[in-house]
Amino acid sequence: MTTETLLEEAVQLIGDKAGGQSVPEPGRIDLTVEPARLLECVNALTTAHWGYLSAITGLDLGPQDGHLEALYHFCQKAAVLTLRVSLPRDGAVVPSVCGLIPSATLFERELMEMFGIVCEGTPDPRRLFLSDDWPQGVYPLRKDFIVPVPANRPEKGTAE
Amino acid sequence: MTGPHVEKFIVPIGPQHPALKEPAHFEFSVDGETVTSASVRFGYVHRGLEKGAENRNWAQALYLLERVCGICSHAHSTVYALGVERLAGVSAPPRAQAIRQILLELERIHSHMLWVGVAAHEAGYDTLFMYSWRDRETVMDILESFTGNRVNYSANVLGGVKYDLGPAQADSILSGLDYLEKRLHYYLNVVNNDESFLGRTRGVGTMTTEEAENLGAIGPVVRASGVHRDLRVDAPYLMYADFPVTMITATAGDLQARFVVRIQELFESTRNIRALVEHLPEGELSVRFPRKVRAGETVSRIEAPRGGLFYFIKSDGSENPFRVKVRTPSLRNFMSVIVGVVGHQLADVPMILAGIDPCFSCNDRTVIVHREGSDGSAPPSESDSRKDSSSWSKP
Amino acid sequence: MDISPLLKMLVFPGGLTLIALGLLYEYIDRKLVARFQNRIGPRVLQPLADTIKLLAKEEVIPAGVIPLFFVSLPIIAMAGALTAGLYIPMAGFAPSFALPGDLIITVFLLGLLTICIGLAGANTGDRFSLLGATRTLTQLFSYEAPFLLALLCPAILADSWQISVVDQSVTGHVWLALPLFIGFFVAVIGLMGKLELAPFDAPEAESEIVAGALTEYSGRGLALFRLGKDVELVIGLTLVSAFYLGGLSNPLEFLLKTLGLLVVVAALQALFARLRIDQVVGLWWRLGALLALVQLLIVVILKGVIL
Amino acid sequence: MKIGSMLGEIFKSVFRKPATVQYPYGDRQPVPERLRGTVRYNPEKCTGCTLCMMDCPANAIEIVTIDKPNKRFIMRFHADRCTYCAQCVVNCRFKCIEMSNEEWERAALTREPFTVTYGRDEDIQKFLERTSLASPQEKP
Repeated sequence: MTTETLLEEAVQLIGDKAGGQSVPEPGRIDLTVEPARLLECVNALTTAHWGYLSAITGLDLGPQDGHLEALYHFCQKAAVLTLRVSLPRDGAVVPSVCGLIPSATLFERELMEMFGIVCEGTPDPRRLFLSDDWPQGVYPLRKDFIVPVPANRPEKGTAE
Repeated sequence: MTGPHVEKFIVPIGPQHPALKEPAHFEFSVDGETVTSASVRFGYVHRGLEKGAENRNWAQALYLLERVCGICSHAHSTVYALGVERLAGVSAPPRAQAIRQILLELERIHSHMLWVGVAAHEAGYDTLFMYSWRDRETVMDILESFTGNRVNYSANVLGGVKYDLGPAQADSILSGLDYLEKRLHYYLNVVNNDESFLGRTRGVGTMTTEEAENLGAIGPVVRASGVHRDLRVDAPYLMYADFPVTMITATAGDLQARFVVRIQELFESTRNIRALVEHLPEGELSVRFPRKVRAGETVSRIEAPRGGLFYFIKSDGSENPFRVKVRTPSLRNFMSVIVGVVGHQLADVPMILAGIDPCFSCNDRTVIVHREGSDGSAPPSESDSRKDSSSWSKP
Repeated sequence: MDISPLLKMLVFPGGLTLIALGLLYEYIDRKLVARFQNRIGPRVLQPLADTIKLLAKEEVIPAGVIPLFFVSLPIIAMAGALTAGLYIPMAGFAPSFALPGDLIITVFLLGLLTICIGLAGANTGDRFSLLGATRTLTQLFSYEAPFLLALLCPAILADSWQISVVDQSVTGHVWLALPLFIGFFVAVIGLMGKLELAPFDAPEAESEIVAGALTEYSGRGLALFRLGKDVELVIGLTLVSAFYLGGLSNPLEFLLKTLGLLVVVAALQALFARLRIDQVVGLWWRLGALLALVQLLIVVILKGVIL
Repeated sequence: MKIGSMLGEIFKSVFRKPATVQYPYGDRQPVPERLRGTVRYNPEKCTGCTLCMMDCPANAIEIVTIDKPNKRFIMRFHADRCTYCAQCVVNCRFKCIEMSNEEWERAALTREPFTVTYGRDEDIQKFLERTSLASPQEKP
């Protein structure tokens, strides 16, 4: 089965449930999905055994834009199907896909602590990577998180 | 065990534990010697590489991401370079691509031989451990003479590679591979035939084809369970279309099958390297790469030694990456451990853990470690919620 | 006052000599395994240096233990091992003390060390120690009986339960290891189990339970347990070679035979992957005990037929 | 189905030279030709484009302009920060940066010996004078 037919198959499965559709590069299709319909889409993919959830990418489009995105990448052979869920920066909530894909729990834990996107109903909401004394409500991979410079960090050399 | 309120006997493994060469924290609830549930906590070696990449320019980020993992460093640097080159509309010359592929396969030999040793050590088979690491030095020496370093080869630049493969390097590669192949046949014979070792590997950590599919595991782990999933074959990159490898699979899905799959993959690797060395395309080593990369996003995937490596790179047209998402194969495979150990003997846990060739430094790439507790503003932490441990338990 | 028993206990063959030999044999064992693995291995004085270092270090007594047990168990273990040395033909000389049935006493005293290690692990609240203690004691119950049975075969042939008598009776005859090869095999493997050497090192499997029962031990306690193990190594090798390798009648013979046995033991350590504790128990009760019984039966029948 | 399948190998090993290398003693392996050691800088050819500085992932290179019209530059190289990736060597279009394969065993108790200043002697002299004048006014 070629990559194109695989992608067509995926679009047939969930195209009607998704909003927009775009092809960012050969072998990939991006589908925009409402948070409320995410589970429906994922369910359709898992029941049809289309690919596996390769990663969940969190994306902060910046404070001006005011949106976060959660990208669910499904891979099958060379085809990559991405479900793009756009979320407001404040009160970003997506339903957890762990009920359908149990192994997503590590990705969701990462998404929650790094971007402050709440995965509703995830079985294990503990932190995965951040230390226990990391302050609540600070999400390091958001664009407005400025990396604190340690006092002893070498300055970039400057030409005079 | 009399009632439902039996107190759980939890064996913590890590963050410091002799079985783990890198820090991570596992909690295994045991009933006698049998594991009843497991949970995991990472983050002890966070370096904030994803955030760090956003604060560096495209070329600097290459070297940062090369340091995600010490063993598959070339895989990380190649997958990033391929993604960024695709975004920028630049393509590395064929000779550079072939050299990248040679290095990737050499690195696979390095990684898998290291794994054979580590897994043998977990099984208390130190002789196999010592021998396989001794022979691994051969491939380390090849890599050293090729790129100047044993690890973190720094062979890639955006738009090509730094080091050419001359006749001296070709000779050292070919003679080194002859020796390695001989040794690998010997190790394959040992892991297939040694009765005491088979006692520790056969039927341990078995993952059926269906489970492997459902858990979305990748790499040699899933190929040992009979799932055909190898990006070198499924989605050929670099020169894999012209110099293909055969996918190695096994059906048993246990630790022994993983040994066999990994070692047999190395025969494919040596064959592939020989073919590339003998038919190395002529031409330039690198092309000029722009400072700014045009806006866009790309998914870059290659087959690292431990499984499919996934990068999502987004550019906003500036000198720095907008977002680099790193999803390492170990993270994808960890669920197979957490689910897979339940019902096994505690003595097998290190073996099952080692079976996926976990790389904790790969997992822990994402976060800046800094403590803001000094002004007392830190919240009362989550140590309480950590007490309810098991998210996965068989009734 | 006759001080010779005191000398015997403190200097030769007990006490210092036994400890020195123990350290030497530990070195040879480690060196051999290292060479089998194509490594360099430790230097001669390494075990001694380790011991001195440990003795000089502070002994940390963790919270939640019974301090009296914590401190006294290593001493009891060491004392047991050293006492056992008085009944064996050390260095090929006649045992310092001999009494009827001292074979049973020696085996019991050697078992005391293992029991002390198990108790020491159970005394601390640490999980690794508890698991290690469970494994230590489980393993003790599995190898102890076959090992004793294997040592009984020569004893029955010699018609005595006294080590020195058995030793003398086998001297000059064909090595018992040849006719009684099953018993010899069980005795050597049993000795390795007793010493918790690889592949029977599940009780202290470092990749699973850190250092097993002794995880919480440091300083003097750990040094004493280690010394006890070394002494046990010497005694075990002496016993097996005295019984199965044609007796020990002079120091040269003693060295050659015990070292030869040590080479075999070291090779076996290098050859196998660690057995899981359930495999150990299964192996001993299904195979070891059976083999030992078969050997015993053969010996009894042969003896009945011949005499 | 074998027990002790490595028997031959382990006895062969006894008569082999141990694989252990007792670095830094004993027979040392030859240093590979391509080893990336300390950065070397040739001030004669430098045009002061600072491309090496811009792409250095570790901020290990400082190019200090002494006299721009006459193309006088010095390089301050911080060996303690360097990751030895050779990106500067690739970036330099005038081939004035190279990496030594001899000077690579560096250890010291302080950071000072790791900062190396390359350039013409008189330029370095000027630079030192300037920094020693400037240092009292530097922020505490």
